[in-house]
Amino acid sequence: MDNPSAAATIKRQKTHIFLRGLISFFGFIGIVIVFSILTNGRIIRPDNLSLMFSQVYVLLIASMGVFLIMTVGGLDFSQGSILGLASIIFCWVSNYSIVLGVIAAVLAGAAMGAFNGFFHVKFKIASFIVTICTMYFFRGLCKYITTNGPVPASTNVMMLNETWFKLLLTGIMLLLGFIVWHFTRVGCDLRAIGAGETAARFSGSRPDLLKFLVFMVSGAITGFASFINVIKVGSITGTAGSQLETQILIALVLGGMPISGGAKARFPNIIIGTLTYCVLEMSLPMVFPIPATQQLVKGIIFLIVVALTIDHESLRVIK
Amino acid sequence: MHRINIVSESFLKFKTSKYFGFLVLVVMTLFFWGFFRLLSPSNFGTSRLVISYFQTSIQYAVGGCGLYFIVVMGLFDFSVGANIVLSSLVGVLLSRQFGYWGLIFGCLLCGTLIGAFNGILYSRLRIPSMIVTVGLMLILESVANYVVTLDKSGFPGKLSNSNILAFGHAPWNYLAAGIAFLLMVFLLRFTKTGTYCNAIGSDELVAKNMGVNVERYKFIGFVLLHFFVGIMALLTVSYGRGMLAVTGMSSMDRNFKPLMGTFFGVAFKKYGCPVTAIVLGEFIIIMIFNGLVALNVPTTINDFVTGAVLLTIVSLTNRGLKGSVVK
Amino acid sequence: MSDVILRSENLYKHFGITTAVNDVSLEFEKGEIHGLIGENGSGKSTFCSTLCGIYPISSGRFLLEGKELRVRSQVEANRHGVSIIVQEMGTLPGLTVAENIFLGEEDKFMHGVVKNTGAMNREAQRLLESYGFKHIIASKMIDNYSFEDRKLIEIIKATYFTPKIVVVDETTTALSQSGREELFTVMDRIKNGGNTVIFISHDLEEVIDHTDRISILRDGSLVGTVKSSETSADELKRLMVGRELTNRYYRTDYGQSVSDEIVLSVDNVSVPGEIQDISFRLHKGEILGIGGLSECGMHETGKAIFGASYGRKGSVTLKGGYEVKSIPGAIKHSIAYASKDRDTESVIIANSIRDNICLPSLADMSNHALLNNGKLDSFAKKFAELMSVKMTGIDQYVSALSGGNKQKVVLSRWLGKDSDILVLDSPTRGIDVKVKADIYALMSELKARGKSIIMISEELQELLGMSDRILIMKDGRINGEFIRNQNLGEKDLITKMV
Amino acid sequence: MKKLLSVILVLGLACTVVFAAGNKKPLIGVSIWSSTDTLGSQCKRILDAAAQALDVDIMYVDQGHVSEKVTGSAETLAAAGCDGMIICNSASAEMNAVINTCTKDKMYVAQFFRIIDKTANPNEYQLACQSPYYVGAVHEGEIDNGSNLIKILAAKGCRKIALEGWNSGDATFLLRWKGYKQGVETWNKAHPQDKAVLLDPQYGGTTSDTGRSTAEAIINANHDVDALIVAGGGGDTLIGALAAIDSMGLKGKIKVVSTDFLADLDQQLASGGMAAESGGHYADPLFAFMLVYNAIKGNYHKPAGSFYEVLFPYLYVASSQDYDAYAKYFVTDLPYNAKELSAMAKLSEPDLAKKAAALSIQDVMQRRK
Repeated sequence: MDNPSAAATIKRQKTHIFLRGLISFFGFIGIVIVFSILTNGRIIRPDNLSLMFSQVYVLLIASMGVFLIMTVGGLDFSQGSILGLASIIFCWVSNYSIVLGVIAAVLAGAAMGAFNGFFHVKFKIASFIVTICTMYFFRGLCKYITTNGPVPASTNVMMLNETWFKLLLTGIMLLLGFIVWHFTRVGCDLRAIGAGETAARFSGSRPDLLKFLVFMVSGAITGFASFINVIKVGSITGTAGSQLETQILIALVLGGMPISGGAKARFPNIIIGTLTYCVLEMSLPMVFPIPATQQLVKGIIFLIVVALTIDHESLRVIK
Repeated sequence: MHRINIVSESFLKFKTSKYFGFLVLVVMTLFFWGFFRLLSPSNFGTSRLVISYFQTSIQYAVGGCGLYFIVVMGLFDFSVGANIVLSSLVGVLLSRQFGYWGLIFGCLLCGTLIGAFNGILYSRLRIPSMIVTVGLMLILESVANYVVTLDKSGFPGKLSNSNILAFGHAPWNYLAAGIAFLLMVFLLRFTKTGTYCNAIGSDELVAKNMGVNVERYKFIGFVLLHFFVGIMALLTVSYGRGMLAVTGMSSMDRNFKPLMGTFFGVAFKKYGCPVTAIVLGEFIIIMIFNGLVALNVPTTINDFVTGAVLLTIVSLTNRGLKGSVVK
Repeated sequence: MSDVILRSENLYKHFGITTAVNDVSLEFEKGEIHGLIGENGSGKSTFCSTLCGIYPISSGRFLLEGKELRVRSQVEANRHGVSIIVQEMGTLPGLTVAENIFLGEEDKFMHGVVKNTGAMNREAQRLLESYGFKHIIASKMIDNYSFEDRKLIEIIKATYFTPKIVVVDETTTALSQSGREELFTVMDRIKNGGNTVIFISHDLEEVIDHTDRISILRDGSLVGTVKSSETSADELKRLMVGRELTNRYYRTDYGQSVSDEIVLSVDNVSVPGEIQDISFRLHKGEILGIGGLSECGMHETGKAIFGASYGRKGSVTLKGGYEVKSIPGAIKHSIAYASKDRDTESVIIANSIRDNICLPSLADMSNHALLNNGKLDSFAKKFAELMSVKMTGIDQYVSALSGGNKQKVVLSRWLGKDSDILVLDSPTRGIDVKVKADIYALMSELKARGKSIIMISEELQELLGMSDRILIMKDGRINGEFIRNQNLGEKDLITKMV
Repeated sequence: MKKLLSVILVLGLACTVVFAAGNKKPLIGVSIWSSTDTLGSQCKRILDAAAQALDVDIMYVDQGHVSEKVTGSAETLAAAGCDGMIICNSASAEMNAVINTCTKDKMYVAQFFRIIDKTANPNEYQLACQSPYYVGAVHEGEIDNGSNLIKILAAKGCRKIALEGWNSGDATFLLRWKGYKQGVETWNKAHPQDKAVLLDPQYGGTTSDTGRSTAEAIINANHDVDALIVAGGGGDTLIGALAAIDSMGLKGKIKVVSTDFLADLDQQLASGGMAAESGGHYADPLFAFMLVYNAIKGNYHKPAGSFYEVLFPYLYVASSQDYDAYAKYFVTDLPYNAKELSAMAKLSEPDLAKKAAALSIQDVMQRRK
């Protein structure tokens, strides 16, 4: 209706959406400023940036996959295990050829993701239940394989441990992700499914198929991330990638990603989120010498950022 | 023809009764028992061993009961593991002065208080439970590390004094767990809480319209969850004779063992025997673990098998309907 | 026995611009069963919803035993002795039968915090048996019982506390014959207990047989009240209809022939439990109306044509010989569908107008799978403005729009897709007169452009006013067919509907 | 509520300014699996003492032996502007990235509890030799330690020996495991008529409850074991294992040896809960710390094409008397007091190595006389 009150609400909504787009960004800036002061500007010293980045790569790439899953309203707790297992497979194959290794890792990741997707879509089991099961499933394999010692990668892999190289790969992945998200119908479809699955179905998108694919793709992406992970680590133990899923969750939420997914999912959520997380990871130890304190502050900051940035409109029923 | 009808009729009647669910559970338990028993008759599943498996499993079952309240409402809580650690350490700390009373009330009280805290934060901040509890998990974990430093006994966080270990073995651990299970049954059957939690779970808005105070019962859900977690902490710390304060989210692993039991419980909800399902579910999982060791399979494969079994059971029981929207 | 228990005084209920209940003043007497009839959208359900606090009253008031009754929720209504049995499901799965019956009313079994479940189950069982539903066991999970049994349980939930007023809102449609008998005995018992039943139904015979008095509503206003013993189905039908057709915004052309080119043929389509063996043809440039009562299966028919229903049998074939099996297929071959349930099945509430309009056309607008967002914006803008959607911009969320504008978004989506066959389910439901007019105009224009439209509607004059041909459905089957002409009246349709 | 939280944040950050106060002291980072578990907290204790004695700032990063966190910790410390770091990595291959980070950021590094295996990881070894910033490694003779424990057990008449590790594939565990196997071999060579068997390891994690359930599983599966080796895991695993044996009423029947000292070891030894213990190695990081400290001070110039290697002795405790002494000088007190620590800092590398090798309960007794 065109009565003033409605118009007013519309206005409010518009400005609100606009602000929400930025608020997590402000959060990021705020945290950077606060910690540059607390660390006497150490964290923003140029030579520290490369160090900072080298922790971003894996998280950033893996987050892209989970971002897609969360957009359709799902969750994935098997990411860490997928990373571990894919890394192992990469290590094995890398002894023949690194390129083949990357391909194998991506395929393996895709397979594991497809496994999740299959159970989620075919049997209609909540994604977080499925992925908690598969988290154990994959982690078990991972530990079993490494029983008699870490799985080493081919030694030339370590040669690739160059900032520019990792930066390049991450950049490419980001660019690809951005293009797919913004310049294909995928972004539109996924947001629609997240916002209202039935309506999306009646508008011609295929929720089941897309959900399955999303899980598969995110697996593949994590598979690719495992390549960079191995570049940095060199050999894989049974614990490789533990808690990655939680880090991703925290990072994305910090980036302003609505946990219920839907139309408010924005690509920058990934970047802002992971950067915020890594800034915290890097600077907290500088400020607080004791790990316990570091974590306490991390927790408090996390809650505050979420409390300030969370968007209640989109959640009628808060689960 | 007619007789067949009667038979199928009565079978249907039976199929919907709670005894059916109970039967299925027992059969499943027997199946896994028999499976490993056959493979390694010498060193698996004798009565003595079964008892010891059961002893191990009850602590997780208690936690599973607690999680049931939250999970059935469609919420989740990641701070369970961290709370186990913190409550245990508080219990140990108090036990230095007040012996058993300190231990018991330390665990239970601390647990419950944290539950209330979670509940308040959840309903006040109106943040999805999954997120808010991740934040709390980080905080509780680190607080636990401070609590340890308060313990000047020289055995920080350890129940070194051998005359305070009663809850680590029969009969006291059975007693504590038994009380927890009975309490659970009581809550589900003989209070509004159980009913309302289920109602909220199946349709929050309808429940609201029927006059259920949703916010209030979500809060109660959190408190109950962490009260049970307190009991679990008591059992766990006595079982392991000490607790280790951790950092870096490693307490997360503690969330999942109880959760498995909860999955069983939710799966058998429609047969009206969730508690039995939780207890036997955890028992099955521990049995698998022991069975693998008995077969001299490295325990590293254990997670793999557990995951597979869980997935099978969940996909057999928790399926959604065609066209239903599942996130 | 003629002392009034409930009275409504000059009751109004507006939804936006539409007036659902228009100055209704009614009296209900103690110990009577009072029928409430009227065609779809005549406001009888809305009237009862305001009584039970499901909707707030716009103006006017209810007097219960002389005291003003203003309730905000069903629970409150129950407390005042007013209860309702609704059309759709009102029980919660995952709870036992007893828990469902006493949900929100446990207090009578509480000793402090302790709930005497035994007593509760026994009480529930006693009720079940006193109502004669012996086959239902109180302690069992409600999940184990059929839709019909759950309805019976609802009846108990609504009546066990001997309320003064019980509203039975189109419950019978969900029940089999035996179920109906059960319901009627319950109603009689309530009546004999000196309390009142308000009985809403489309089955006129049923209403005449089981009520003392019948009030007829039309377009939200009261037509009159008659004694059941002194009336007949035909008289009631006359009263229900007999409106001067306000057809200034309907089509005025008559007797012009429709091309006999068949664009869509539906053959023996069935959906388990919904529709049986539906067959018809749709011609080029034809507006085919499908009417009937809400539960007659016409809505499912629309879904079935669109390839959206599960477990569909039979075939839906297009001119080119393409068989519609899935929604994407249907859309690809230019079938459009606007659902009756607009908010969950048509528009994505929590999404922008832009995305909502572009979604079906994305495939067309992307070259080599690449989208040009500028193009999307202009596309969305173009059709939103073509339909003159009231919005601040295409980034606005649909949730902020009025029903009419939501429907406009849906239509502009399909205009953008330029579909040849439009399946419009209740296109003007809950929409104000002005937008209605726009939509009718659009339909005529589309027809002129040779598009074919299937209009599924519960509003008879809309069917009469717009369609070249009308199919009337009843109990999941096609029960009659009418060709457009002036002297075709609502009465003719209703005879086939009920 | 939000306001309240914000207040908390402000307070939290306010108190940080105290820490944040700029400083010119040398800063040494510690990358450790956990600074809070039994062994880890002991390490932290002695390192803090050393830092205080030498007026050095020290900071900790817990990496939980998760490979990517291990390599990450080096970067975090470098970013924090550490002049040097000591690290306990989980797999040798990680050192590649770590050393590169250190070289790039001119941060000295030394390993504790660990050394790069020349044969298994030649490249990392080479890298370590070449890098001017990789000072060296302090480690125990894990293999000898392993075979020693077996010797003790076998001597006590144990013939079926179960093995409980913590995480699969951990570098240290693999070495110790190798040691146990060697020990068994040598014994069986010597006594072909009554051979001893070593079961495959099961993994009990690093917490006491998992430790107990795993131990119970092992014993349930093999009721004829007469010895259990708890290879390590920081102490809690051992506590759990002992609890298991105790609750099964097998105390004393199953001999337990381990490489983690317990706070209540004396009772355990007295009551027969424990057969023998090697340990006391929590002072190991101290020497790594000294290496790095001197490297920063410029006192040490690492041998070209190689690096310092300090072999740290295990202390063996087999009786409660031994332990009382240990408790006196290692638990309630530290093996080195401030004076000795600052003196130690002035030693040359070879003397430092000697000092390390000399550490024993008796050694401390003499010094305390």
